[in-house]
Amino acid sequence: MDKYSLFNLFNHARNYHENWQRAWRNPTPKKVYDVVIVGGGAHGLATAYYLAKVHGITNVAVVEKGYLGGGNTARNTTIIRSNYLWDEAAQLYEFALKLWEDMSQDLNFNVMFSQRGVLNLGHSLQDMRDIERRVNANRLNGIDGEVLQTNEIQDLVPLLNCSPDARYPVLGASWQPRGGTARHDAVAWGYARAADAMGVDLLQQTEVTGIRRSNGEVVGVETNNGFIGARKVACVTAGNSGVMAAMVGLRLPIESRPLQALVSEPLKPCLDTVVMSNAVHGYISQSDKGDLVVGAGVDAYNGYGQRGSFNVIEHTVQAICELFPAFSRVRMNRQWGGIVDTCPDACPIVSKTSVKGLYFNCGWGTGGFKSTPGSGYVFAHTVANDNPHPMAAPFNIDRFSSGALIDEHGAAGVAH
Amino acid sequence: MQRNRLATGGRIDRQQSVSFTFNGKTYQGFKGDTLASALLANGVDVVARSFKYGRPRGIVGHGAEEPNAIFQLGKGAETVPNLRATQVELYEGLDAYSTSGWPSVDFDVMGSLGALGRLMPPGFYYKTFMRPKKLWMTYEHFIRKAAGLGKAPLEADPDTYDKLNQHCDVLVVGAGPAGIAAAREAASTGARVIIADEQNEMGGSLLASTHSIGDQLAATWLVEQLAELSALDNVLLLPRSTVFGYYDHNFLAVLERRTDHLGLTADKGSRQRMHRVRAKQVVLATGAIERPLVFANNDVPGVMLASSVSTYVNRYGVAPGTALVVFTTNDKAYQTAIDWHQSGRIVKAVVDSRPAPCGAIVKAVQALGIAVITGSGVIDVVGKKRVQAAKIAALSDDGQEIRGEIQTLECDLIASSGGWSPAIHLSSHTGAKPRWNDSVVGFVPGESMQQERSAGAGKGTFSTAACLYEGASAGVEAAKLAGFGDGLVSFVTPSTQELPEEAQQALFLVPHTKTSSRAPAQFVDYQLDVTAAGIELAAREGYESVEHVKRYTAMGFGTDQGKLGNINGMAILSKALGQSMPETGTTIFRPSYTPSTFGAIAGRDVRALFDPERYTATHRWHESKGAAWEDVGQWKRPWYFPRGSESIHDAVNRECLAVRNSVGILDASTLGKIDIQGPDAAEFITRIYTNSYLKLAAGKCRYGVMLKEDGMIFDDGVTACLGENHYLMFTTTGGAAGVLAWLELWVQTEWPELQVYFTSVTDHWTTATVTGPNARKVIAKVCEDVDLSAEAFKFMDWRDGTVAGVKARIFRISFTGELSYEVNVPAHYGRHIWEALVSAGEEFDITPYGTETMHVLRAEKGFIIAGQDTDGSVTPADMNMNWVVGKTKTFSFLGKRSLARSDSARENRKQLVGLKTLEPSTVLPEGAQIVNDPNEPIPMAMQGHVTSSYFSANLNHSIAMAVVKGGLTRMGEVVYCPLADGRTVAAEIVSSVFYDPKGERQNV
Amino acid sequence: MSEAVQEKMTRESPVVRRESPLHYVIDTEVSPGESKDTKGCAVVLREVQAKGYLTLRGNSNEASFTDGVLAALGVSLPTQPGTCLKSDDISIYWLSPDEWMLTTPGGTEAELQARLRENLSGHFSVVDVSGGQTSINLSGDEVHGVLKKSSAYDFDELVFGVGRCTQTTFAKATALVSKRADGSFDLIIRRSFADYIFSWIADAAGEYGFKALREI
Amino acid sequence: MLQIHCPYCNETREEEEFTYGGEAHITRPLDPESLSDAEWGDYLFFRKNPRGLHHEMWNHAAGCRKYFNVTRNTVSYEILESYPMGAKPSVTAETGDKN
Repeated sequence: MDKYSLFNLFNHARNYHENWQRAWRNPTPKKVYDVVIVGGGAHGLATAYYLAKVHGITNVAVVEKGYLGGGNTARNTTIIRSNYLWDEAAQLYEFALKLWEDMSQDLNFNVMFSQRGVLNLGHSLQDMRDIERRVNANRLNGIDGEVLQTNEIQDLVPLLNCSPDARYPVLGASWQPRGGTARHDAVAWGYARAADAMGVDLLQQTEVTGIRRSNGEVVGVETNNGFIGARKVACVTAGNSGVMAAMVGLRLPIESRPLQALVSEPLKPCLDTVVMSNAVHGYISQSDKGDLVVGAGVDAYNGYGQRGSFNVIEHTVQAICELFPAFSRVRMNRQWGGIVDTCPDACPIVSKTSVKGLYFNCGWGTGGFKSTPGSGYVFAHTVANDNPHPMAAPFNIDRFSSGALIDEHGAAGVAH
Repeated sequence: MQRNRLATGGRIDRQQSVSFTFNGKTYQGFKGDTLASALLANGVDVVARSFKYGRPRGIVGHGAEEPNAIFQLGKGAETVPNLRATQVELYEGLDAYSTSGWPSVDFDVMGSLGALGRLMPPGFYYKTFMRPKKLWMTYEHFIRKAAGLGKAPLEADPDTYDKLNQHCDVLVVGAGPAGIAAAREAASTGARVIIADEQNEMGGSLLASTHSIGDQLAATWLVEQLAELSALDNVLLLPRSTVFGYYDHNFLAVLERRTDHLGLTADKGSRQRMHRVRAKQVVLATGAIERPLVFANNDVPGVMLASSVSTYVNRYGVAPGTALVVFTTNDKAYQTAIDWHQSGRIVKAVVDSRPAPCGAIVKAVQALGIAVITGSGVIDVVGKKRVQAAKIAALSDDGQEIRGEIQTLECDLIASSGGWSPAIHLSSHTGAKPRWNDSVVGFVPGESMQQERSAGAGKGTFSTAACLYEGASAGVEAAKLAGFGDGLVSFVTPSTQELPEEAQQALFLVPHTKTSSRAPAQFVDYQLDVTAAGIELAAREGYESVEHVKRYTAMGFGTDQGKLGNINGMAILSKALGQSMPETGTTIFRPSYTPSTFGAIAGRDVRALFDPERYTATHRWHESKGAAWEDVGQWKRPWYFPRGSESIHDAVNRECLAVRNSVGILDASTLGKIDIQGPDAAEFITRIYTNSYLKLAAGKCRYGVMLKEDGMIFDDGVTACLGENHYLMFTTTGGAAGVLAWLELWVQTEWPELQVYFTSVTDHWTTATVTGPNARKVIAKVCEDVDLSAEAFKFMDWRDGTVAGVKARIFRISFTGELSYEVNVPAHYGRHIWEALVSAGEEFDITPYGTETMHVLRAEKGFIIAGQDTDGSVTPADMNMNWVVGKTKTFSFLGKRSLARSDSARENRKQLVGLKTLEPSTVLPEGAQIVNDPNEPIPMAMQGHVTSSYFSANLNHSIAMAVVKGGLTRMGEVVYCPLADGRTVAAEIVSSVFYDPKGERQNV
Repeated sequence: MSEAVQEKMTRESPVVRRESPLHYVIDTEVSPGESKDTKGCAVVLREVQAKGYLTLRGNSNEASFTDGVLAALGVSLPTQPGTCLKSDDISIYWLSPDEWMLTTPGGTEAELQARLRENLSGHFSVVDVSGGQTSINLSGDEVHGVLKKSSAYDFDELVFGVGRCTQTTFAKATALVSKRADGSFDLIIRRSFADYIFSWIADAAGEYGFKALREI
Repeated sequence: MLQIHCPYCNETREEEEFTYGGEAHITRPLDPESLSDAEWGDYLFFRKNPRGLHHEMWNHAAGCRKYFNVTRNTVSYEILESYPMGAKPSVTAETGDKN
C-alpha cells in the first residue's frame, strides 16, 4: 500500500501523480468467504477492517449494491460527540470517540477529525435540568463535558443570538470540547483502503437479493452477480435493515425515516464549534470548505425516498435564523435527505439473530456517523466470536421484549 | 470610459448612467446592465483568483452558470456574500468586492507560487497533514482560512422576508419561447397559470436573439406576448423568481427577488418573497446551458462561452474584447462570429473540430469573409491575465488526437462551445432519472415522476420554432390534465428564419501534445480548480463511481453546482474507464437550482413570530405586577413575582411562606382541560388511567396517572365527575394537546364501540387557585351561594357557585398540600374574577405566586411533576405510586401489561425518594448524579439522579426528590453527589414527603 | 344604609367586567357594523362583538339528533363537510362528521345549551366554549394577500365560496375560517393564541395598510 | 411535501395539517396478560416498515381531528388511497401498486 505522507506526495508530484496505486482493488468474488458483510457504508467497512486487524479474519467480502460510502455515510452532517445520557450508550460512543482520535494515523488516511467542540443549547428550565443531568453523568463516566453559562457560550460563538429577549432565550448549554466533525467520505475511503490492504474484497455494484440458509444456518447471499458463499453474514445496511431482515422472515423494531440536511455556499470561517439545539430544532457547523452544514430533525413519516418534506427544511432554517440572525442573508446551496433506521429508544441494535450465522447492526437513527469506529469494532467482535462484545450486549434485540430500553431521546433528540 | 461598450444596440438604457464600485474603484454602467456586463464594458479582465492555485479568472458566462465572478456586495449588516455578477442587476452605488485573491485579485500570493499547485492534486489533504497528530488543528486552521468564498454578515439581518402560498392549475417554469407559448396556451383555457422566470426580464434566449418571429423581431414579438399575458387575470407573472426546488406532490418553491435590483436592503416590505406553489400540473421550460470546451489554460480571462459573447453583444451592447476566435463543435456558435462581426470587431477565425462542416450557417459565416478552420481545435492559450493568442492544431476526425502543426493565432477573446446541456435540474429533483441522448450530446429529462413535462431546450429541442410548438403543446396538455380545455393547440407557430443545423461533434476534452497529467491545466470545474488530469487521477486511484469522483475531486460542489463542468467531467471519466456515458451516469441534482436566501426560506416565522406565545386571560395583570416569565411549551407563565430588588430566591421564599402561613393565588389556567361526555365515559377513562373512575360520584374528583402502552408515565391530573356520564379531565400544561389526541386515538381506532365525546375546554376556563390557611376566608368574601364549610365542601369535592357575580366552578383540590380552592370561570371574566379575589384577599396579604413557588410547595409534599420527576422511563411503582394503580380493574388498562415485563417488574429499579443534604443549607443541583462511594474511581457506578431540588423556606432546609436504585429500601442511608465544581454533597435518603406527611392541612 | 348592608348589596350586584381576548391589543373601539378611520387600509381586522360559542357533538346519521338540532336552533345541521349554515343570530359550522361549532349572540349561550339539551336525546355532547374563542373579521382589497401569507389552504373564490367553512392551519396556530357575502372572511380563533395571531396578521398586512377595530 | 386526502373533510390538504400515526391495522391484543413478553413486545415495537406500499395512520390534527388510513408508496411517496378507520385498503402489496 502506498504510504500517504507529504514526502510521498513530493515524490509522486515529480511523476505528475501518474503512479499512485489504487486505493482499493476491484476483485472478482471468491466462491466462499468466512464473513460476508452486507453494506459498504462506513459501518460495514469498519467492521471489515476490525475483523481483519483485531481478529485476523481476512477472508471477508464487503458487498455493496451501489458505491462505497454512498448511503448515510455520504449524507450525514458529520457531527461527532459521545455525551450520551445512559451508561450503555455513553460507553459505546465514548469508545468510538477514542478511536476517532487516532483514526487518521491508524488508517494512514486523513479523515480530518476536527475536535472543535460541540454545544447543546438549553432554552427552558427543563432543558437545563436535562443538560445538568447528562453532563454530570458524562463526567462520572469519564467523558469530558461541562455546563456553560450564556456569557461563556457567547464567547465561544460570537454570532449566536444570546439575547434574553429571544423567543426561546439561550439559558445555557452542555459543552463537549472533544466533540467535533470529520470528513465523512474520507472515513469510508480510509477504512476501505486499509481493509483492502489486508485482503478484504470490496464488491461494489453487487446487490444482495436474498440470504441463503440450509437447515437454519446461513450459507451465503444471492446477489445480482450470482451466489456468494458465506459462513457468516453481517448486515449493516442502514436505511434497508427492514428489507434485509424480511429476507429471512425477521421483523425489527425499526422504522426508516427521511433525515434532511442542507449546506450554505462556502464562507470564510465564521463558526468554530458545532451548535445544536433540540428545543428550536436545528443544528449547525461549518465545514473546512466553508459551507455551513445544517441539520434538521427526522421527518414524521416512514420513507425510503431519500427526500423529506420541505416544511422540515423551513422550520430548521427558521431555527438557524433565530439562533444566528446574521445568517439570514446567507444562502442555501444544496439540500438533501438520507434514510435513518430509528429504534423506539433511539439506540441501535447490535445483535445476533435467531438465524445462526446471521448478525444485524442497525437502528443507529441519528447516531450512525459518530459511532462508526465503535460500531465496526464491537460488531466485528460480535461476529468473530458469535458472542456480543460486552459493550454491544445491552443493545441486544431482546431488550424490546424485556423492556430494558435505553431511552436516549433526550440526548439524541433532533441533534446528531 | 466604457471601452468595450458598443455605440449602439442592447437592451440597456443609455440615458441612465449608473455608477458603481468594484474592489474600491468606481466605474460607470447603464441601467439594464448586470454587474458582469458593466465590468466587461469597462474592460475589467481579472475578477477572481482560483480556489486552489490562485490563477487569475475572468467572467465566463452570462447567467446561473457563471463559476468565477462570485462577489461580496456591500458591507456591514446588509452585506451579501457570493453573489453571481452575471445575475446581479446594476444599480446606482452598487459596491462589490472579489471574494478571492490575497492581497488582491491582480496580485495573488498563491498564484505566484504556481509550481506548488503540483503538490495539490485532488484529495492531497487526505494524504497529508497527519503528522504530527497534534498539529492537525493548526493545519485545519489554515485550510479553513484558505477555503470559503465570501464573508457572512456579522450583524442581524435588517431585512424582512415573507411567503405566499400559491395554488395554480399550471405552473410554467421559464419564460423563454417554450415557456411563453406554454403559459399563453394554458391560460387561454381559463386555467389558473403562474409563469416564473429567474431573470429580471422575461424572454430567455429571445432577449439576446437577432432572429425574427413571424414578421416581427423576436424582441417585438416578446413584448406583445408578455403584454397579452399580463392582461389576463388568471395569469400570475413572476419575473426575478427562481424555481429553486421541485418537491413531492407537485410542491415547488419559488424565490422572488423583490428589491435586490434596487439596492442591498428593501425600503419597504420584504426584500425577497418565497412562493410556496402547489401546482396541479407543471411545464418545465428551463432552457439549456452552453458547455465550454476543455483545453489547456482554458481558464485564462478572455475565454468565454460563445453564447455569452453573443449575449453581451446583443443584449448589453458590450463587446468584451477586440479580436475573437470562436472554437466550436457545432453550428450554433457560428452565430457568435456573425454577432461579433456585425458589432464591427474582428473575428480572427472560427475553429471547428468537425472535419468538414458545411451547413448553411458555416457558409453564411464564410460569406462574411471570416476564416473557418475545420477539423481543428484550440489546444492551448497564450496569456496569463488575458488571452493573448490561441494555439490551434489539426485534430483527428474524432477530435481525440492532434494531427499536424500547431499555429498560433493572436486574439484576446476565445468563445468556446462544446454544445448545450439541457437544464434538467428541476426534473431531476423529482427523482426522474436523466437519460443520455447522443444526438443532443447531453442528458435529457427522464420519465416523469410527478405531474410535469418538459418543453424546449430543457429537453433538447433547440430551434425557436420547435420550442414554440413544443411549449404550446405542453401548455394545453397540462391544462387539459388539470381539467381545462380540450388539449388542442390553438395558436399557429409563427415562422422563424432559422437555418437548418448539421450534427454537432461530441468533444469533451481537447487533446494536447502532452498527456493531461503533464499538459498545462485543462479545467473542467473552474470554481474548484478541477482539471481533466485530476479526474483521470481519481479514476486511476480507484474512485470510479461518478459520485466518488465528484466527492474526491469536488467537481460540481461549487456554488454553480457544476452547471458548466459536470458533463465534461463525466465524459472524461467515462473515457478513462473505457465506458459509455450512460454507464457512467450522472450525479443527482439537488435543490437549490441557484442558491436561495435562508431568510426567505424562514419567512416571517422569526423573532417575535418564531413560535406562538400563548397568554392566559390574566397575562396583563401579571405583566403589570412585574412577573418574571417561564416558557412552558408555548405558554408564558409567571415564574415568580419579584418585589423591588428581590432575587428569585428572596421572592420564592416569600411566596412560599405566604402560602403556608396565610394565602396565595396562582394562575393555573394553562392546565389542559378536557370535557368528556357519553354513556361510556367512565369506562373509557378507567381504561386510560391506572385507577378506576367507575364509582366516582358527581361532585367528586380523583387524581390519576396515564401510561403509554410501554407502561411509562406520560401525564397525570385530576378528573372530576360533573354529572351523569359527564367528566372534566385536567392534564399537565405541556401535555394538554397530546392527551386529547391520545384519547381520540383510542376511541377512534381501538374502541369505537365506546360512546364518548371529548372537547377541549382549556382556553374556555380561567383557573385561579387560592391556597393557604386563609383560602376559605377569601373565597367566602366573594362567594355566598356555596356552603364552604369543611363538612359540606370536602377536600376533592367540587361545587358550582357564583363568585363575584360570575357563575363559577370551584374545585377543592390541592397541589400545595394547603387548603385550596381552584376557582374556574369563563376566561372573559378571568381578569375580573382574579382582581376580585386579590382584593378580597388583601386583608390576608394574599400573595400572587408563580411556577417556581408552585414547584417548591408541591416538592415539600412529594407530589411529582410529570416531565420533571419522570422522563418517559419510569413506572408508577418507580414513583412509589402503586396506590394509584387499580389492582382489581377488569379491563387491562393502557400500559398495564408492560408493567409485568421482566425488566419493568424487576427489583432494584430506580425509585423516587427524598434527599436531605447533611448540610441543610446546601441545595443539590437538579440533575446531580448519585453514587454510593464518593471515592470510587471513574467511571463511577451511578445509582440515580436528582429530579427536583429546592431550598424550603418553610422547613428551613434544602429538599430534593431523586430516583435511586432500590431507593425505597434504603431509607436513612447516605449517598453522595459528586458535582462538576469539585464538591461532593452528602445526602440522606428520606421519604419524598417532607411536609405534613399525614396531609392534614388540606383537609381542614 | 349600614356599611354591612351596602357591602352586601355591592356583592350581590357586582360590576362584572367581560373582556375579549384582544381587549388589550386593539384600542379603537367601535359599535357592531360601525367603521372608523380605515381610509387607505387595504386590510381591516375587526374583533366582532363577544359571541357565545358551543361545541356540539353527535351522530348526524340519527334523525333524532338532526331533528333535535333543527328544533332547538331553527337552523338545520350542516352535514356536508366544510359547510356552515346560518340564521340571523345563530351559525353552525361543520368541524367533523360528528362535531360542530355553534355561535350565538353573547350571553345567550347558556339558554341555547339548555334548549339543545331539551331537544336532544341519546349520545351527544354540548359544551360551552365561549370563554375560549373570539371571532375576527378580515376585509379589504388585500385580504387574500394576508390569507396567502398565513395559510396553505386555497381560499380562491373558485374553491371557497360563501357557505363554506374550513378549520385549517393559520400561521403556526389554527383557525376556523368562513366567508361572508361581502367577500370578507371570518376567523374563529382560540383565546390563548389571539395575541399571536393578531401580531401575525398586523405584520402580514403591514405592507398593504392595516387597521384594527374592536366591537363593543 | 405531501398532500393528503382526508376522507372525512373530503378534501386534499397540506401535510402541515396532519400528524403521522404510524403503521395502520395494528390491533391491541384483547387479553394482554395472556401474552408472553416477546409477543407483547412485538405488538409494542415491531413494525413492517416496508419499502413500497405502506398502510399507515394519519390524524387530521389541524382539521377535523379524525384518524384515518392511507396507502402510500414509501419510495415514491405517492399516495394511492385514503380510507376511514375500520375500512380495508383497496390497494395492497398483493393487488399491487395500480400505477
